[in-house]
Amino acid sequence: MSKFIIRRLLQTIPVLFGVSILVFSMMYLIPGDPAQIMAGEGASPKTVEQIREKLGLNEPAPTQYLKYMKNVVQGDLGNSVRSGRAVTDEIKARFWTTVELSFYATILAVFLGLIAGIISAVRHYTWSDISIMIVALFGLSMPNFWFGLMLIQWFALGPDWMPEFMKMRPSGWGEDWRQLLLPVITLGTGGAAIIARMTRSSMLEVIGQDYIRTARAKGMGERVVIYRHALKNALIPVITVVGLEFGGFLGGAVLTESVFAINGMGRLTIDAIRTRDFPIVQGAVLVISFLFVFVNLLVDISYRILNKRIDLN
Amino acid sequence: MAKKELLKVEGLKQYFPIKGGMMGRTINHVKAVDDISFTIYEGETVSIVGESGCGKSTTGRAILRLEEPTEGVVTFNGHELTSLSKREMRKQRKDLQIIFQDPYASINPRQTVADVLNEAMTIQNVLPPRERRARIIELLETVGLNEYQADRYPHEFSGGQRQRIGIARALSVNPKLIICDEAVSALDVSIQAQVLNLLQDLQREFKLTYLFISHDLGVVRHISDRVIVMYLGKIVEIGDKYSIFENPKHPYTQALLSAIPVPDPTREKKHIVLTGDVPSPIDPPEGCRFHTRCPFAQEKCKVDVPVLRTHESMIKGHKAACHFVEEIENGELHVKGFEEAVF
Amino acid sequence: MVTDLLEVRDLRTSFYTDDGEVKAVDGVSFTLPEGKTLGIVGESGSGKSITALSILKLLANNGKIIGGKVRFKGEDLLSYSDKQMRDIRGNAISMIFQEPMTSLNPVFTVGQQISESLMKHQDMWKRAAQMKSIELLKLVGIPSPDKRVKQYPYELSGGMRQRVMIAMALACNPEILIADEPTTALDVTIQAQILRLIRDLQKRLGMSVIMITHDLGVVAETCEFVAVMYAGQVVEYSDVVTLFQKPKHPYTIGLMNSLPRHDVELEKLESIRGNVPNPKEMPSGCRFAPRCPAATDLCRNVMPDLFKDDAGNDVRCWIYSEKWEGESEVVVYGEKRIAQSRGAETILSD
Amino acid sequence: GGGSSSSESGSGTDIDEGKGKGIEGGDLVLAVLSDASSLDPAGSNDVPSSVIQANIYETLVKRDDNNKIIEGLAEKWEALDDKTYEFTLRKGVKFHDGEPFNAEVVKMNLERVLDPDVASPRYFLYEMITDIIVKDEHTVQIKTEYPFAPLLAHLSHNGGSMVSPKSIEADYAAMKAGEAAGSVIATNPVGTGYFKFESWTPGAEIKLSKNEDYWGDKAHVDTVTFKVVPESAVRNADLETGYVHIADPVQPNEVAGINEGSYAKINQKASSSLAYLGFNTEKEPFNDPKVRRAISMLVNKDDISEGVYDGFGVPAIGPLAPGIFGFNKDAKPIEYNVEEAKKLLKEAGYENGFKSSIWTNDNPQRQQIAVLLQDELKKVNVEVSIEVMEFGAYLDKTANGEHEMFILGWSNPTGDADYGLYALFHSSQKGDPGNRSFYENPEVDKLLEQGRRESDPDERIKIYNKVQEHLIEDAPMAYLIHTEYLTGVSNKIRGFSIGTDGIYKLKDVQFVEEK
Amino acid sequence: MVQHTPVAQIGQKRSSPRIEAYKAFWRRLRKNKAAVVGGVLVIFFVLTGIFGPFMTSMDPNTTQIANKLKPPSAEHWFGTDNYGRDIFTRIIHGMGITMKVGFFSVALGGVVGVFLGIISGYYGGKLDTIIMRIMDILLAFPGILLALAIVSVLGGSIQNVIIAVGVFSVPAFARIVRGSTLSVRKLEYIDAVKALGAKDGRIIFKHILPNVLSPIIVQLTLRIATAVLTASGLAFLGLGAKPPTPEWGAMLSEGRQYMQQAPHLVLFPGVMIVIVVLAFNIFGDGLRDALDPKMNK
Ligand SMILES: Nc1ncnc2c1ncn2[C@@H]1O[C@H](COP(=O)(O)OP(=O)(O)OP(=O)(O)O)[C@@H](O)[C@H]1O
Ligand SMILES: Nc1ncnc2c1ncn2[C@@H]1O[C@H](COP(=O)(O)OP(=O)(O)OP(=O)(O)O)[C@@H](O)[C@H]1O
Ligand SMILES: [Mg+2]
Ligand SMILES: [Mg+2]
Repeated sequence: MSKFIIRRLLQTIPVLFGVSILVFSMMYLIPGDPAQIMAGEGASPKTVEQIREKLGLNEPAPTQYLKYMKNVVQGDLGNSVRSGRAVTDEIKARFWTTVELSFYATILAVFLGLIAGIISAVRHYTWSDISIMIVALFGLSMPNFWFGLMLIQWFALGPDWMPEFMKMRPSGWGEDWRQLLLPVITLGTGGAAIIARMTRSSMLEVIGQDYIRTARAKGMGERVVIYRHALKNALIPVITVVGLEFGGFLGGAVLTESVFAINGMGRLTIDAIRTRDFPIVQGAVLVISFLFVFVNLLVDISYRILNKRIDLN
Repeated sequence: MAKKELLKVEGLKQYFPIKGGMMGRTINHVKAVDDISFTIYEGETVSIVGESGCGKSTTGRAILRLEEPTEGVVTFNGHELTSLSKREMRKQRKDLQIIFQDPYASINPRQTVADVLNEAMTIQNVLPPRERRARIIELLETVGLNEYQADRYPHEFSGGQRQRIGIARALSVNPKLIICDEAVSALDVSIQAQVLNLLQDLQREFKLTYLFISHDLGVVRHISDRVIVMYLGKIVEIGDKYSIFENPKHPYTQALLSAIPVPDPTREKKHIVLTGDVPSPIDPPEGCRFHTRCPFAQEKCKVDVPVLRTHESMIKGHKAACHFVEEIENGELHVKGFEEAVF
Repeated sequence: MVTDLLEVRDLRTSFYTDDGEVKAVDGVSFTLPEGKTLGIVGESGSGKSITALSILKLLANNGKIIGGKVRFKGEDLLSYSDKQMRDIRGNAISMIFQEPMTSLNPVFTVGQQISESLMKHQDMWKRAAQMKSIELLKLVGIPSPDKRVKQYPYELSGGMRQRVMIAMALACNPEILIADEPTTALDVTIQAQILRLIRDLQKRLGMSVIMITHDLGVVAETCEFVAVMYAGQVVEYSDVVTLFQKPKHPYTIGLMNSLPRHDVELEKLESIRGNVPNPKEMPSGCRFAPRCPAATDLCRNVMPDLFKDDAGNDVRCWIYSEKWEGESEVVVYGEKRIAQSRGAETILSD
Repeated sequence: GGGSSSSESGSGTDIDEGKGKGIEGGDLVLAVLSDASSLDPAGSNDVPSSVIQANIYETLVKRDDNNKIIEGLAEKWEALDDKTYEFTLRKGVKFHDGEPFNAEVVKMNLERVLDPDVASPRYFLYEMITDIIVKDEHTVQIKTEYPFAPLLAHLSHNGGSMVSPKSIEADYAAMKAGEAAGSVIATNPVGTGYFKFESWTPGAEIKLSKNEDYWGDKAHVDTVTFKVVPESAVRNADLETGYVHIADPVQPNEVAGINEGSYAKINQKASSSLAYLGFNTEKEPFNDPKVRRAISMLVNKDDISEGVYDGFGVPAIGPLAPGIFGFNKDAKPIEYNVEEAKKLLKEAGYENGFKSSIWTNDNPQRQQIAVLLQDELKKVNVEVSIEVMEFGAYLDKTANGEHEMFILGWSNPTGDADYGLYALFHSSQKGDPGNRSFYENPEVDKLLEQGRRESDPDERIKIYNKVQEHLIEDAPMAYLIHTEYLTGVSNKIRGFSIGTDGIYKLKDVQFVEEK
Repeated sequence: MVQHTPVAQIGQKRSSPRIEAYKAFWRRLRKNKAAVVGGVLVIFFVLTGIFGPFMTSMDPNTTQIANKLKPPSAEHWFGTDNYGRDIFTRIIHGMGITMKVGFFSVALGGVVGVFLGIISGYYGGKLDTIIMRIMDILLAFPGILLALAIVSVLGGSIQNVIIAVGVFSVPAFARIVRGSTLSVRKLEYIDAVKALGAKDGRIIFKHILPNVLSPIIVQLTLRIATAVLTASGLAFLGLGAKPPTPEWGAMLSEGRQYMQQAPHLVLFPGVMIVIVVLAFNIFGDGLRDALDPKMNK
């Protein structure tokens, strides 16, 4: 097991390496000069030149890349062009916010998704199944930011008769539980829909398996058959989806973070792209990608725990 | 009788790498086929029998180079297949065909029967396109299907009929040798008989040679001239049908034959029930590969690899790979941990 | 006297699919005497498994038993409630399935899966059930059972898994063991091991066994009685010796003839022409009529009942009824049979 | 002093009217659009950073609401010759860390901005300074390379903020150790202002607290928190729900809604910035002033002001906003006139119109202007497509002259005509520095240079009046509008005001007694 | 119905066998109510996208400041926006654009992804490893950032949004197709044509591609839904279609300023996006069921 984990961790290196090349060339190709943006309006050419010199932007791209990677390998992601702070610090300040947001959203998605999916599967082709799946489809089809804005309209501002304590706080993260609810719902809804659908189809598949018949042939009750024998197997593909969703949340929280003024990785990256803060973009994308790969590793491991048959090679 | 050698397999090995370790290196091999040699003469049917995973299919696929063999030489009709370029090999494929086990998986579900046959002829450029339709009808009739079925899709046929389509496809390029890989195993007995009869009729009509792969000894006895018994990637016994079925020499062949239930309730039958499971082809046992389950196994068996050889009690061409053919024959060796049972 | 532990009469089971009703089982009757082994043979799709599943009422959602009786010790299981059935399943009647690879739950250990029925039916505690599981594994001949009990199915070979299935089925000392093609997925040498095991256990524990198979060899070697199924119906039911020595139904005769055998040399196989009918488009008369060399208009238009003969064996064929209109001596696949209507005076009834 | 006297903006209701009496203390929260990039005065050149810096640091001189230079950390100043200024510093001023403020500190600070190793983005504000001479503890002289009239205005800019000497030393030490310049100051800014730096969570919020030892009148509230809330609707929601007391900016169309509510009022303030439609004067057909004038005539400033800014803005006459030093209030703007435009285009040979494009960035108001213009230009058969670019790319491409028409803005943080004209129109400033119209007029060049060097304010005004006339005549750009700063201010506070450069004056803000 | 062999029974009642095979598929599809509803909606939207613009009486881009922010009325069914443009007209004109973004981006991602997936699955080995690692990289790379970068480089326009969304759906296709290819490749009919001497091109295009088509089709419809959402997300970040294009995402993003004052500005484009995405999702799901081999037998 530990050997497997080490191997998988090592396998992430080429992926991250690829990601770093991709980000670097991406940033290099994007028009826009960080020095110019930093200097702002009216700055003289000399000012811009000084800044460019300081940032090492005059060097050829491969040199810049190699220098950058040399530092990355030593755990140094460089300094933000704009604020001058270490990229690691900038990321640290936001990292946990995004992870937390994604985590709660995942919890919500899993909780709602599993319940809905199981009910749907057990009662498939009944009205409850159909209505759950229609709701799930709605969840999938809503633009995230639009949903978020709608939530703010309804639950933060709310109608006049709504009691004060029920009004959720529209912006921010981490000071107050009432700030958490709306963004978590916004981000988690799509995931819940996907998980519900996945759980349903996976459950239906598993319910048709021979070993479920075996369990029934042993005289087991429906509850035991569904929740013990079927669910544990059905969870395996669901976990993959959960992993992917969590990973997706990390990168995809951009919109939610913008709407709810949450200071997370997504917004950091977008802002950094806007201001051509290359080191931040590189660092953030690397971290997000790493996390994504890492979450998938966790998924693989839980695969193995849940279903020993799966050949991880 | 001067028999013409059609297919000669020498020292064939097929190892499949097992990837693993840090960077996906090859850490081991599945020794699916491990150094086997045999010859097939024109017009005969040679069967390969053995338990699941002993390398029967792999042998067939390696001959066809559907999987490039690890080692060994396959000579067909005077051409050394194993050293041909891919292109030259494509030409040879006209003479070498294969029929598969699964009647459902072996035809592209999106092609009509006529498409299937037409494609085969196109690939090998068998006939001018104008004449193909007529040939397709002829082929269908040969395998017992009707003209009006030519434009049907596979899902509209039963298993037995599909198998006939597979046979027609193989025949469409006028091959010399057909490898039948479990060609009737998936069929019901009543249908199986139809297909077996068809195969025999075709052999007579077109002078076909069959390499017949099966684990069903009833079928094998019915159709073969000679039989090869494989165990864990190696040939343990080879001989004509009568020698194998009436006078098996290798303890494995004996056990195999006795393990098959006989459809005759009045017949009291002794079964040699082997203990244990077939070992893995990844780390096959040293020495004789059968020694872990062999009731006669001796120390020597664990060390020395037996070679195929003949003995005075065996007729010409009958060979077995056992160190103790004589001793077993003479009753000098005693059964150890061996269960003989009457059902 | 042999008592009938299980009696199935005119069982009918249908599936309701998008394309309409599929009469998967449509007139199955047989009896299973106590302590004996009954073989059910027939081609793929003839309804063998559905018959077994109907007995335990384990059909898929779209399946329904629409008629017949299943009497177990005189009581009709078809009238049992779900709860009552759960007490029967795995307890009085156990079943093992064809595919040992897929019939065990991959995420539970062997021990957990065996213990489960013990805990349910015998009110055992976890520890006790675990101990019993080990014993059961020993009983089915698994070496070092105390280790195996903690392993997952994927860690076992096919033969071992099938043994685990058997151990699971035996856990609560069932009176009937239904084995649905227990060896088709296994190698011949392993098959021999398993068949012998079932045979031994039956003797030791005094169970009755229903052995479902399409392999006549297995039937010949393990069963006392045989029901031959064709297209959802039992076409012949008799003791094993009679069946093999003098099969009556043309289908049975054809089946025997088309069997290649490794112990005797056959010149040419006598095959049954045609195909098994599509379950959605069953012939209106005798279901074998389209393939039967002796079929008459009667056969093609009217479905025969199961006729019982003196020896208590049944056959579903007009030849053996007084209504038979054809030749008195019928030759089927080279075998002669005397039709009942003219040759004999015995009047057959159902 | 303080309080908002929004005389020029013409609008401006007194938002403090009818509010209760002020009380001391309390925690003030502002929701702002973006985070500061650096709290080091030498480390950035953006408004969000300036807004915070202005509350922590002070400059030698300050500007009043009419952009008149008033005293700051310097009590007195005097031009010794046209290249030398002498400043007499305020006594008894202490930094937040207890360090005294003196002439040496002034020298250190200015030298730091000029240090190429620091590579300050605000270097250009002071690049003409050659020497900083410490005369005595409280007297300092600044010498420039050439006569530079707007020097005082530049010193009033946040770039001239005074940072504690200890911090500067620590920062240089850190630079030696391999850290980036500003790494110490940016994260722990120490000034002399009425608020002290408390904490900064990058991207989220910056917290300041009252400086109890401030040399002048002290602030009223205990703490100030600047929270970053990028979505306008959410800022307003925060204001409405009472989590913040000041929301900035408010979108023009949202003003009415907020004013109608009972929780907040909008503070309006004319800005010194300019929104303009630029022409690439090096490209056909915009190299022809007739075409430029014609298009300028098609700009319906009323529609823009009403339609886009809901009336919150002053239609621009020329490049300078009213209130900026040098503003020519007598200049005659190009009026909206479709017929005249057609005539001009005919003269220029574009009777049948032409095809062109308008570039802008992802700023909603600019996009709206572009859409309105597109519609207007159809009237003279000029078909334009609108290209919306991400800001960085936009700046880059317009600096390279790849564009034809473009919409951009220019703000004026020094309140001086030089800042508002030189970079935009001097031929030496083409591209990056600001002249994205690639405008070149020797006459204008000469005047602009004179304006910088002339130390007599009246003379300067004359020069700049002339420049503006040229610029209106030549129309290198169509001057659209001077926007207003619209800030949502909660009814719970009073005393808020904002400068023409967009900087909040928080010293006088206080909570009011609850009624 | 009294025929002698069942073979003959199937014989007579059919005219063209090829049509028959598809009929079976249609029958299953028709039986799936969701698929029918989704399909009808999709067709309706496509037709509206193509013909709708010719049928509206107003121009989507004519501004009329005096008439701005009018709530829905008989004259302006969906009200007017901040320029006084008729929202209903804009929605109709935007339909085609939304469809275009959906179809073309997915077509782009699909073609590239399917190609890579098939090559990867069929040849295996090093090529497979390389392609799949690249897909991993794309997958690990936050999608919206990738799109943002592409749009930043190429500028905001419908084409570039299509490219951006297309690129980031490549890995999804590649993975699915690779998986299906791997399982199809193992089927015996592939070996059979190989044994007949068929070249790789024939095997890939004639035998593998048609048989991995159904998951691809399903994925296409579902991805169209995702593409529409992604495009609107880009618009929200200010990087969508260029104004005054009536792209719904852009309308939504512009309208959000007026949310309190004139909620219909965000309501209609938002609801339209939901409905269109929903239709594609429902249709995709229905297709999946209809194409599911388990439903066949
Ligand atoms: N492509 C492959 N990669 C790795 N191992 C393989 C491959 N093909 C076959 N093997 C292994 O080689 C061995 C022999 O396989 P083969 O299919 O030849 O057996 P077989 O005798 O045909 O068995 P069966 O009767 O089940 O068809 C088996 O252990 C199998 O797992
Ligand atoms: N869930 C189901 N829905 C529809 N038809 C079904 C279902 N299950 C079984 N059938 C049909 O019922 C018939 C009998 O099936 P059954 O499984 O009993 O055959 P069998 O005799 O056991 O065959 P085999 O030897 O292949 O196991 C078949 O035609 C099958 O297609
Ligand atoms: Mg095989
Ligand atoms: Mg069955």
